[in-house]
Amino acid sequence: MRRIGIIPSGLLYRMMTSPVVLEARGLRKEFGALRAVNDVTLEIRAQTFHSIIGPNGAGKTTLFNLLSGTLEPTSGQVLFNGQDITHAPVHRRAHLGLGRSYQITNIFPNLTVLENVRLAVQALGSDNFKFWSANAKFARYTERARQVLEQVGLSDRSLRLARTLPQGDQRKMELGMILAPAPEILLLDEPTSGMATEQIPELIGLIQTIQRESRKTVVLVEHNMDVVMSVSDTITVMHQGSVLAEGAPAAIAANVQVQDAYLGHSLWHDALQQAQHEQSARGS
Amino acid sequence: MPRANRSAGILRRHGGALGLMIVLALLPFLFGLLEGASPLAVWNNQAGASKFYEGLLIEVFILAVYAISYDLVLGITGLLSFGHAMFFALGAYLTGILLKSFGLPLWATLLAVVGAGVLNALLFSVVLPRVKGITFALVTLGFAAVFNIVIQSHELSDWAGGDVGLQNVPIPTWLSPSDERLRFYFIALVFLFAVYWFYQRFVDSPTGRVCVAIRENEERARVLGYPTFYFKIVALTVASVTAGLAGALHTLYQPIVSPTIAGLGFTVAALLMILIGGIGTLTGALLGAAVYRLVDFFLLRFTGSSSSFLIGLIYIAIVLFVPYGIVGTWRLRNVEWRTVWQERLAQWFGIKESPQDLAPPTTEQPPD
Amino acid sequence: MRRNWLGLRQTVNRNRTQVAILAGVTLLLLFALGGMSGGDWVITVLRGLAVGAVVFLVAAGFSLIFGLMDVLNLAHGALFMIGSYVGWTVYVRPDTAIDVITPLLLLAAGFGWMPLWQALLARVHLTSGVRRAAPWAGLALALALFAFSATRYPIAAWNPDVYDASPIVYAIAMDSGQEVIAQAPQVDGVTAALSMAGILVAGSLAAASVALVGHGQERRARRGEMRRAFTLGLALALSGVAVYALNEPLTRLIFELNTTWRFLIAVAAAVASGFFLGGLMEMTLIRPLYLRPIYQLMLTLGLAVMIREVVITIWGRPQITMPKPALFAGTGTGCPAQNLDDLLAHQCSTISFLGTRIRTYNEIFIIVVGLIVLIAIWLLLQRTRIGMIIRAGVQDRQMVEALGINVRRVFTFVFALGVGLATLGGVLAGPALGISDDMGESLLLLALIALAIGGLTSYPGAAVGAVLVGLLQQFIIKYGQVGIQLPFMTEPLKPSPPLVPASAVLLMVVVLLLLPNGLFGRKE
Amino acid sequence: MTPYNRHSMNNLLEVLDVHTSIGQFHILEGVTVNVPRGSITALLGRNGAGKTTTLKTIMGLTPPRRGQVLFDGQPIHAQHTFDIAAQGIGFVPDYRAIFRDLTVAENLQIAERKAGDLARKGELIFQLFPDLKRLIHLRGNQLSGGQQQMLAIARALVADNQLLLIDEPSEGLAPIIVEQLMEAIVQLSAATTIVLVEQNFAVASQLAKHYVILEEGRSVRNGLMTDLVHDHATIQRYLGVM
Repeated sequence: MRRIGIIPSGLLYRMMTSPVVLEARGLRKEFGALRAVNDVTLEIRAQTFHSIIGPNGAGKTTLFNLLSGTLEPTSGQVLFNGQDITHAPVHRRAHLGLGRSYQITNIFPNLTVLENVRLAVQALGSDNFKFWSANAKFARYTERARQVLEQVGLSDRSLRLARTLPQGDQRKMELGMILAPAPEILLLDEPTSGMATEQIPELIGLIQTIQRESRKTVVLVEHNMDVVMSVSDTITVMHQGSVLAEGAPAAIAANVQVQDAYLGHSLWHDALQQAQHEQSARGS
Repeated sequence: MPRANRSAGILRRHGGALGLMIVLALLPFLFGLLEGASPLAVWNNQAGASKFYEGLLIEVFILAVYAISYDLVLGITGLLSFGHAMFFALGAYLTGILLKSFGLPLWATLLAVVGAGVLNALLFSVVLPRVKGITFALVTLGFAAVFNIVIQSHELSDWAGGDVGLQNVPIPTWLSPSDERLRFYFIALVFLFAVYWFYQRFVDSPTGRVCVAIRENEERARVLGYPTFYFKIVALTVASVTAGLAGALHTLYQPIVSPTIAGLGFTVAALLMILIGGIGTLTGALLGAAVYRLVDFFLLRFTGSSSSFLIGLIYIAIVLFVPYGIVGTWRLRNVEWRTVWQERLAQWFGIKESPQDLAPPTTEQPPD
Repeated sequence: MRRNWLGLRQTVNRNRTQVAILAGVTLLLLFALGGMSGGDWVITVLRGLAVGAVVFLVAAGFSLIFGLMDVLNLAHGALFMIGSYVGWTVYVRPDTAIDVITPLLLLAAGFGWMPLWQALLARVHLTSGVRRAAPWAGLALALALFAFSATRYPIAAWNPDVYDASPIVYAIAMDSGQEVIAQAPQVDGVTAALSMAGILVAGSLAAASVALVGHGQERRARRGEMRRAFTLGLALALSGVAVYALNEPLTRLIFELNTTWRFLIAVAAAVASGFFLGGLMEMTLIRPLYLRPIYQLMLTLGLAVMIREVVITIWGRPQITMPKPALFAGTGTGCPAQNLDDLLAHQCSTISFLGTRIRTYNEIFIIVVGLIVLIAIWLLLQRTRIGMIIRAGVQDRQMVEALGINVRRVFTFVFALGVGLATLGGVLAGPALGISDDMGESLLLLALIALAIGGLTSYPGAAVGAVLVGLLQQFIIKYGQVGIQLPFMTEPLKPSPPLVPASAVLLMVVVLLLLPNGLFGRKE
Repeated sequence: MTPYNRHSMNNLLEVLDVHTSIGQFHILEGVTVNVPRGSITALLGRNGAGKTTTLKTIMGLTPPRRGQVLFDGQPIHAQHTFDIAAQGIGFVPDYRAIFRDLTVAENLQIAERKAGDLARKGELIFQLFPDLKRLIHLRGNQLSGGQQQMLAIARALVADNQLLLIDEPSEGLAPIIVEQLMEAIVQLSAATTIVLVEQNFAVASQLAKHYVILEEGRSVRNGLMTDLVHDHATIQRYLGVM
């Protein structure tokens, strides 16, 4: 963190001192010759809003898969609250308090919305193997699912089959599925992809509210820079599998390297700068 | 919830099944009346058309239990197993061998069948973490093939009867399928409905829902925190035990056990039954079993030896033209209809849904 | 050289499990040498390879089909069996085979005109109800018409229900050097012509009904396609009539041939029938189901059941034999052959080697053919454009299509080729293993096991898997005879016959547990 | 005049109000794209907006449920993919789709539509991508990401294609490689019409003459790239780049 801009001191304090929840140490993943994630070391501090940005193919999703356990790293470690979970199976991580969403909508398409969320609640309960009791008996799961659906604004569609929902609502439902078991840390992989522009602030606002109110840690991969800049406490920029820079939003925005990586070669960068310049000239 | 209300709910939800059970219970007497035999004659197991159709229906009931257990594995949990016949055959052979060669009492035999069913399911589950999809199908096919070979082997022929099969299994007289067929009929009927009821409950329980979730999207279920492996074991165990008990009933009814029930063909029969009825629907498995057995019976009766050719033709036609099966096709319309109406009601009257009225967890589409 | 060596080491490192398993098998093979005499060992290896060759022929076709179009063709075993029976018919009863050609060609002519029917039907507007019902009505009518016409067409055949006229008797007669030509039922020219016309109409009707299934899908007719289809159908129909006219001279000609030549013709006929059946099956039954794998399974299973029934109806239930061709049947002076000269001079059925006898057909010829096919298909895959398309298509069908290549035609070709390989296996296995209605199922199981071991879509995997299965089986059989001396056991252990198929299955289970994608399978 | 009859000879490709579903999901819900001859048209939009599906729909890989695709004035939306491609459309998918087990030479040969295509086009291809000549005997899976991308584009050049559909050519590549690719695409656009899907707006804005913005499966804006570059509000709103 070379340059830290002006940030509220309380937040700075939290960023520097709050314990590390999730940590990646020298994480590497190779697919054949391709090194998708290359020696990534990352610390996610508790109750912060941590965004990961970078161009397509920078390895953000692979990193997510390593953190959530969908993929096993070629080398390196993943620690959760100091505990090594590099080789812990996916479902164990969920029980530890790790929830994740996917870039592509990943749901139970032929179940109802309520059932999708209810399954997410039930997962961490202790009634999974009660095969002799009717589902209806476990009203607390359904209650919690309804509560979550209310929170994400889907309570009026709870009985529709998930696949019949429009894309934006499916994303909301997914968010509900992650929120439902009240995990300690939420890994959100482009939760706004496929949503209409008007809906994005709403969803992001929702995530932010939840993060603040229930003191959760959020790790977000996102392309919409407006969103990233406004909500993040910390931003990590990835490029070609490695961490290019890390810091507070202001610092990242001012980082030349980051701009280069995001905009490609300087030729194109210059052109855009020029365009921006013209625009601001006209605006003023 | 008030008690009266609750029993009314049960009646509403299971009314169809109860009605069907009553109709089936009365059916032998109806057959008797059509033939001119009095209900008393039917009661006393006198020979006649009624007794004959009782036998046919007993076979249907046994097949229905077998089919529903396969539906749990393939249709509900989404495991493509090609060794399901082994579940059934193990129960059938074990019953025959224990009754005939070891002279065990019936209750002990059935207990052993249940135990063997659990072990059998565990055997199938051992490979689950390693192999998926078509490879799982091949491995299970392999297990069943080995069982089929071993059971027909010369070394075991003293017990299992080699490639002729097990003959003359001694059946307790109170259950004799020839002298006490009506009693047998009722036992099979009650067994079928007990299994059906259990399966409905199972699918509607937390465990069952997770099984459905595994079929829909196993990766997602795992990320949500379900150790999917154990749920698959549970589903396989339930299916294995029920199929094994169906096998036991088969032996008790037939008194002979032919090795064909251990072959791939018998697994395929289960697949056909649930495909005819509608995969993943439970009810469809029962319907499919009935269609399968009855079509087979009537074709054999009216067309003689070329019946299997015609059956093959009928299956190909079903595949091409009724892809979702009978219940599947019906339910496809029904769920949409229901969803539409629920939304309309909510819109007009502000009615909120109650948890019981959740749309059924089963799909309208085969998991392919 | 050094770089090469490094490359090898890398390959070994990357495929450690594969190498370990293959090394283990080789070691076991060598170890087996200690348990039996050298002659026994050689003959067992040869037998294993021969079984492997037959299994390979079935497995290779199955794997090509599965790899390219994701269709698990469970009728493959039944088609293998068809190869045997067709081969047997052409070989033992060429007169019947020639009689049957005419109706088949006429039937094919109707299907050859399929594009014409499609174009014709496209001009007719049909309500959805008619569109659904008409194919069935058409097929039923076609079937009835065919049954009516075909039974009136003169065919000299056997009768499986009468022992004296059953296939078994004809095979025995041929083996002992007699040729019994059954008399065709006497039919006047008018009836024959009428029945031929009826068959032609039935074929056309059936093809039109099938064409109706795809009715309503927009499809631009290609120029030239119509004319080609018309010419093809006409050629088929005319050659059908020609065969009818030349029936007697043809029959005489073929009976005068040496059995070796006849066997060659039988092989060609079996392969051709497989090719034709495969193509037909893909076009009519498999094509509508590419997106519904479970239903493909059910369909191919249904087909397998039907084929078996047809076979039982035509050839009867009992196992029938197929005499060996003259080239491999010599038993007289100079046999068993002691050296190569003897073998060539007397065309011996066996060779003397290390105190045992090796059967030339069963243990040499089949292996040689298997090797030739292995190399031929490998060359086809590696050196031709269609092979390139197949290899590319196995990886990414959609991209091949997006390059402007008509993948459907390639699909049809590969399906036909795969079934052709199976029928080749069938006709080759006939003289060695005998022919029965359950041979298809058991061979399909072996082929599936071989593929699971080798990797479902890998061509070398199919070969290695098949050989492993064959060797394992034969060694277990052999040890069942001579017994195996295990440590800590006083008596030699004799594995019992049921262990033979069971061992292959166990091998499969073990391999799949170690390598879920098989030895050469690619991780998906 | 209904939009369905609106055909201009200036447009090589016209996608008219196309709706596409994949399985049960409606992906495209009204996409209209006009591609003028002899220039690059960029499809822009956020992840999941339907850009890739639009290309696939043009290729017939995900046939449209509704709407029309006209190529050179002829409807192609009801045709098979291979027929569509054979009329002169080259496709470079976002996952590159190099045939792993085929050599570079074979990867190019397979794209021949008539014998001798490669011989005629070889010079052009190797001039654009000199690397490929050196790698000609390597197998697809031995190439790096950039080399694979070059091969994927080269493969689309072997046959005589009037139109190239290129999906995310810069994805996951080092800037220096991206630059090479861009140069090649600029050269190509002199003779061939190109539809480009590009996430990197800076890259797209430099290459393309026309743009179409997709959002939630609908085409929402189109026009000249020179205008878009100045329209910061639109860029911000639909593309979300800085």
